[in-house]
Amino acid sequence: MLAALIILPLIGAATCWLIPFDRLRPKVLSLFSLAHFGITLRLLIVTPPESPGGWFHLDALGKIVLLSTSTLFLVCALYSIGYLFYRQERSNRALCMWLLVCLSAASLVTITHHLGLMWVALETTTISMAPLIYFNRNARSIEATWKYLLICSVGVALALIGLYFLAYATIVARVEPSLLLDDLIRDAGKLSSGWVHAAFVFLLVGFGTKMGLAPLHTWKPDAYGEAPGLVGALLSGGLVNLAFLALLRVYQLCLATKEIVFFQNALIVMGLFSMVMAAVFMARQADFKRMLAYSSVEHVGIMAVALGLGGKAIFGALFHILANGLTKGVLFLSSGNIHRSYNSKRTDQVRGVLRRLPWSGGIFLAGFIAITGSPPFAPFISEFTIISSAFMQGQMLVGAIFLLSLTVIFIGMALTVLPMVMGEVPADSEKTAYRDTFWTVGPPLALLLLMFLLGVWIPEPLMTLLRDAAALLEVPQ
Amino acid sequence: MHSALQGYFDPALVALVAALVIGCAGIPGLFLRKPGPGQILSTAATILAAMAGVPASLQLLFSHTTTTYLLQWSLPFGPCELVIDPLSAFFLLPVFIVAAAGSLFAVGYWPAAEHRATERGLTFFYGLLASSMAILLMARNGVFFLMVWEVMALSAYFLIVVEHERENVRRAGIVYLIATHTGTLVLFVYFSLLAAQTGSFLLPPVGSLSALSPYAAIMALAAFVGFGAKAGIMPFHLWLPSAHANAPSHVSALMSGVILKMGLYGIFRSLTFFYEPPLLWGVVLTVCGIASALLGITFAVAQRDLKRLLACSSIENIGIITTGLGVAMMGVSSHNPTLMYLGMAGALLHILNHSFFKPLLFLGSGAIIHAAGTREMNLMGGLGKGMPRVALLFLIGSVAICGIPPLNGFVSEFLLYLGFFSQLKADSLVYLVLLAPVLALVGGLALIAFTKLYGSVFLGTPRSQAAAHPHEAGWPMLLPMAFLALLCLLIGVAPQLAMRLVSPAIAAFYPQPFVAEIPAGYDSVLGRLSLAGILLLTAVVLVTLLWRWRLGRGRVATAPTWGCGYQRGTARVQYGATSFSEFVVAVFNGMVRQKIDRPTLGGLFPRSARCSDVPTETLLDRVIVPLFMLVGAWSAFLRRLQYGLIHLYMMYIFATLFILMLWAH
Amino acid sequence: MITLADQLLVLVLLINFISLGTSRLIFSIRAVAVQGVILGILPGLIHPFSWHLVGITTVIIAVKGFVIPLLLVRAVRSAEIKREVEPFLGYVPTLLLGAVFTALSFGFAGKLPMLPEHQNYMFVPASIATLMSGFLVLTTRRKAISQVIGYLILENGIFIFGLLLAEAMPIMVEAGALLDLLVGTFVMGIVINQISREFSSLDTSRLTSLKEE
Amino acid sequence: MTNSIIHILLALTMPPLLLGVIGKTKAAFAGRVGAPFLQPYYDIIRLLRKGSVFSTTTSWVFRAGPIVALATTAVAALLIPFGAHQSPISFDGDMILYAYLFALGRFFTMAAALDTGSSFEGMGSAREATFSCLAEPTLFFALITLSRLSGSYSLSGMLINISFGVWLNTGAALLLLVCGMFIVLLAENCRIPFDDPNTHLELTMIHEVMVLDHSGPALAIIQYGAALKLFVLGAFFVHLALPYATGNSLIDWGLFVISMLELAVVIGMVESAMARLRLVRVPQLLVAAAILAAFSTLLVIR
Repeated sequence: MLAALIILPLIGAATCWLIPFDRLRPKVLSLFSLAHFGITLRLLIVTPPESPGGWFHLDALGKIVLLSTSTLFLVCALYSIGYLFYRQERSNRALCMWLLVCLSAASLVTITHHLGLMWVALETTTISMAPLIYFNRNARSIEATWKYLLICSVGVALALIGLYFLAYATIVARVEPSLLLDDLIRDAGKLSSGWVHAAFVFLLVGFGTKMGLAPLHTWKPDAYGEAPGLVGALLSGGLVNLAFLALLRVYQLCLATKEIVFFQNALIVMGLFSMVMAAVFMARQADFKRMLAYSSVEHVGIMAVALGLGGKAIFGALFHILANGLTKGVLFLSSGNIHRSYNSKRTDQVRGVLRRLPWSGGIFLAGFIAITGSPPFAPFISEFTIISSAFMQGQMLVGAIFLLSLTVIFIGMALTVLPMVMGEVPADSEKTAYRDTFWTVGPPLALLLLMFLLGVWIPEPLMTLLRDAAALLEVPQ
Repeated sequence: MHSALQGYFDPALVALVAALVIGCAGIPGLFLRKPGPGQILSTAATILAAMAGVPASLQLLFSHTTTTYLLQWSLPFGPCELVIDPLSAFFLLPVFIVAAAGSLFAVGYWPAAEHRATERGLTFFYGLLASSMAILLMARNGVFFLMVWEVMALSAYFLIVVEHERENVRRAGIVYLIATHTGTLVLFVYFSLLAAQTGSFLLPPVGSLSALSPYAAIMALAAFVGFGAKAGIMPFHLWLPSAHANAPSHVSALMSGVILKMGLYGIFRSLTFFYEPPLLWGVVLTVCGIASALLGITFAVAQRDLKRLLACSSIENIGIITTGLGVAMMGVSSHNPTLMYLGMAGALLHILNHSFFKPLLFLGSGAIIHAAGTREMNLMGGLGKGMPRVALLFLIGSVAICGIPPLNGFVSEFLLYLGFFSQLKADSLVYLVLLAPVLALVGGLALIAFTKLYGSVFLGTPRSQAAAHPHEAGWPMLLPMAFLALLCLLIGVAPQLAMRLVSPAIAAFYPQPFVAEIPAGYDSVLGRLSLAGILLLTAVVLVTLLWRWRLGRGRVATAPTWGCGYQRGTARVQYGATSFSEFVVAVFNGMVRQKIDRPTLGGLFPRSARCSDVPTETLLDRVIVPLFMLVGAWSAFLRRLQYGLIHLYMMYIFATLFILMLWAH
Repeated sequence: MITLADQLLVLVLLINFISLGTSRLIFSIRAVAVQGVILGILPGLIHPFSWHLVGITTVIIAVKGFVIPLLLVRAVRSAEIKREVEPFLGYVPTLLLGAVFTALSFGFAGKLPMLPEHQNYMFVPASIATLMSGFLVLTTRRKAISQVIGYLILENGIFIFGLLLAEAMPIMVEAGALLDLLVGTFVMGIVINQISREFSSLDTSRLTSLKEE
Repeated sequence: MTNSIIHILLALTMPPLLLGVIGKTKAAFAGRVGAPFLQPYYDIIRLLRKGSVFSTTTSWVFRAGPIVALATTAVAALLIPFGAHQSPISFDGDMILYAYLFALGRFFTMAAALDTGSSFEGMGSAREATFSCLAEPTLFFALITLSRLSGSYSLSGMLINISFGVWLNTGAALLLLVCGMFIVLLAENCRIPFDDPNTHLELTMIHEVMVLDHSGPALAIIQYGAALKLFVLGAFFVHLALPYATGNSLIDWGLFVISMLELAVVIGMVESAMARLRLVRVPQLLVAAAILAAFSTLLVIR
């Protein structure tokens, strides 16, 4: 079962590579993503046994990330049917193939408990995304790709040396050298704090770079801005969560080694810094895709702060994995439609979207309302949980900075989004072939409805899943 | 009749169902292909629901019952209770009445046939807004409260921007949205702290929290800011005038008549949680309240836009209510039942009154705009001849809002005055009485504002072609206005009845038995008041009879107005809205600013020139917007960080690594 | 043996300084190639003989010593660039910084506990120093090529540390090393070619159109 | 009961006499014989016989103006105590009703003026609105002071309470109050120095210009209403300035009538002694009155 998660997408990638017809590939893509989604659901219901040696083990944390990633992939795959119909000028072979490779690697990240293997998988996702960012084949996209690749590779390399430190710590401590999470947690007490500290710092910076915590976020706006809408969705909704999962693993380790306080403080500081940075850069943002990128920076900041706060906020962080990831999907996919229709990302040219594209515009507007934490959408639940636990824990200052940056961000986004969607279409705006169709509007709409549903009603199984996951991250008294 | 109802079904359930029905009323219209039926359907449903909901809430009010339902939800914020107590029931009344009136008005004012594009959404969000307000009054779980609160705020936003092709509508919408969302974030803090105190998100029962705990002050402040931003109390009123002015009129009626009250409800409800509130709370409320009243009405006097004037006068009325509440809180903290009772009664009754005459006036303004095609009062005039019924109803509304006997506005202000004076004998809080002259000044200014409004709109001769041929509003527009006017007259002539409504709500604050016997004393006073009102009406009738009798004797001729010797007087030389208020605005210059441009006339035969006075929103234009600009410029400096140089980015990573290393070791 | 390994490590450090100090791209590419060869030899010196070891050694020497340099040299040739013109930071300051960081890394390594058998090697300081020099190159140079070189040096630093673990968890180390090589060579190589086709130069200071005004 | 009847009779019959007395006084000061004391009665009766002319631009609001104005003043007359006698209607807080009744009358008077569409009448109502709004606080400060002194919340209580004893105790406060209230009395009744009832230049008028278009019975009603207003406010003022009272009911009625006539004479003297103020000065004078009254309040409540 677990193996299927990895292998199936690879088969799909191979088929996409072999198929000669551009029209057919998106459907193949959707087919395999659908199968992957099915397997995911099956795995969520019947938990597979831990593999011998404990290399593969789908625990609650993995389940949450796997669920969000697989859902997002499915939606993006379906969207690609409609989207690529408007991008027939160039072959989509690379796109479909690398998407599936990325899916496979992503699943691997979620199910493995071997940090080394997880690192390899993460690196694979990084590489496999590079050609997708370069999909548009122009100067800007090559620049974006270059920055993305260089910065993320450096980050991942730092993560690697962090892992080496960890491994060496086990050797020094004369315990059985291993990078299996469970072994490490078992022997955590014996490891020498010097190496462990160094390891945590390098891992935080490494995975933080991949996740896009400020000031390591610098690749994000470029990559998100230049990549096609659905790639942006996958980057901000999928890969971010994978990196966050890696951080969660490190967090588990910290809990075991009792070095948690330093790690938590570091997380809070970097998280708040990310939110403030996002607030600064979102004000008067002239490019709505870049704005979304900064919003993604903001939300990884939120997740980091929540992780740092611990307690009830953990639940918020875990729920935010789903809420943020899927809402980002809504925003990026609809913004992709808007981009197609106006053939511009500049907010001074994109006006009156509700007039020209009632559906995409409405979805974009609703997504904006959702991502800024307004009920009745899912992000409200996670964000409110985090804020309230900040204040309940008496962390007034953290809560205050948190709320302040949320306010500024809301103002910034509102001043960008509302003029976009409202009003009349400027007379001189470019006429393009794009029209809202079922395949371009359906997927984001479905995600939006899902967000609304999760905002008012969390099904019991999901609730238990979240609780189990939170239990894994409890600070032991 | 209420006792008869009681036997059959549970009034609380009726109210709840009514609220839900109103919420769903707009949904069918979204799916119907033909534009008309959906609107009719939703209107019918809303009115029926209101007709069920009003008696239900009345019965809940009279029977002092508190009903609790437990909502099954799966969100991780503890149990979610829906509770209707007398306070909620009291606030439910305006929700049902105004919602029904507005939706009937919409049939004539925003007919689906003419507004195919917008009508569906408008109807839907209107219903959503009304029902969310009703549910809000029942919500007793902080998080659920917040969710309903935000649904209310957002649907109000979509109602405001329904005509978003117009620039100023968009601007009003953005300002409103930012204001309300900021307020909501402050409420996040409030409810979090509340939960931290009580240990659960359920709202605490009456008088269960100490007001002296270190967090209490922060909580009170957060509640005041968060709810005050919605109610439009003075420092937080910025969004209010433009939002109310630019929304469709029946929406403005609902917003001004009821949504503001939701903010006040939040403050009322929050104050019930604490026992022994410090005197300071009452003082703060009173000061902000009287300031809002005075400044709000001063702004209103200066306005030239019909609906802006009404919106500013909403600030004034909210201020009066807040003053009453503050006085009442002073009474609570100084253990002075009389003061508390009078303040609270005045505030609550004024809430009820304001939610009758303000919607009446806004609906009237809708009819006027329909007829004259503009909101600029300087272009109107003489509409009274074309639309006499609207003119009459509007006159009633204007007299009521000025707080003049024998209408309802006077009763609530009367109670407040009694409250101010009641401390004269006692030696504590005697300075409270100095509020009376200020309130009197406010009354005088209100008189100016509404004479100006009524005079420049309905009286005299038309000042523009647009206003030259007004048409009387249809019955769907007249009926709701007439109903509201009737309510105003009823409360004005029989204030004792109104007190029956108010007393149970007061009991929510101050559950001591005294609430039973204090009103008895004031009932007689109010009885005399109604007597005086009736006497006044009789006097009017008598004098009229005398006049008619003498008129019958002499001969009656008609002629043009005497021009005092000026033969070439045109409609343009009438005293317009701006010229009417120019004198008093000059007197109060500084409190209200105007962008005045006066032409300089040179030479023996100066060329034609224009002169204009435009009231400006001082705080918004001179303080807030520049502040944003400043922050933007400052952040522009930080934006250099993202300067596209990958080497810098590398350096950030390096630096982060380095700092963390130093921190770790 | 030990002394030899240490001397080689010293050589590695020297090469760091060379690549920090030189302005001619070809030269620094060659230097990095030599560094790669040395890293290939090192495992043979500290670990007992095994065919597995031979395999690793050959692969590493082949890739780090020959494949990558060839790729890079081709890129340089195709883009007709000889030398790194005005770097962001002059050569002398860069060298000084390199010296400082090397010293720092020795200090840092001193604070960390080691296995007795690794006690008298200078693996840790060398690896960290190399890492730092890699960072320095990345932050101070303009040309895309030199940034790839910087990345490679950084990788070498990591690899040196990996040697300590080579016997404990060989698979891990090899996987890491190979994956890095994959990134370092192929992907970046491809991208570099794309860049030189798109901009007809490898000057990354031209890649600054994406920024906040 | 008898007191109430006398009260109503006085209110019905006496007001125009005050106007007559004022006129006579002014005439005497000008060295003229002047019109007879009863002239105002003759005018009103004559007007009641005349026919009416209505402007074509007016609506029912115009006709309602004088009627409501008179009605409100009449009800106010029932609230105020004449002399040492309880007023027919008196309850806690009636002073507020008293104050707001005039507001109602003013609303309709101004509306009627605006209804004619004449620029002059609009101008007049604008001025009236501003001045009366500024006069409002003074009245309330007075009410506060009186209520504080008497401890009563009804006009009868607080006015009848004033006596020479009170003057001896709190003379300063009452003196300030008398000055303030006298200014308000003149302003509210449009006497010199605020307005000239019998000027003939519309540009300078305030109250008179608002009623330019009324004629016949309506004008009669207006004139009687104005007189009644003067009478009612005067009664209020007389309580402060000339608080004579003996125990005997009839004598007190006599004293009241006399003191009202004294008041009329004083007004006449002021009018003949002073000139009209420039319009821009009027608000300043009113604010000054408010300040005087405020001081008196502070004196008694501190």
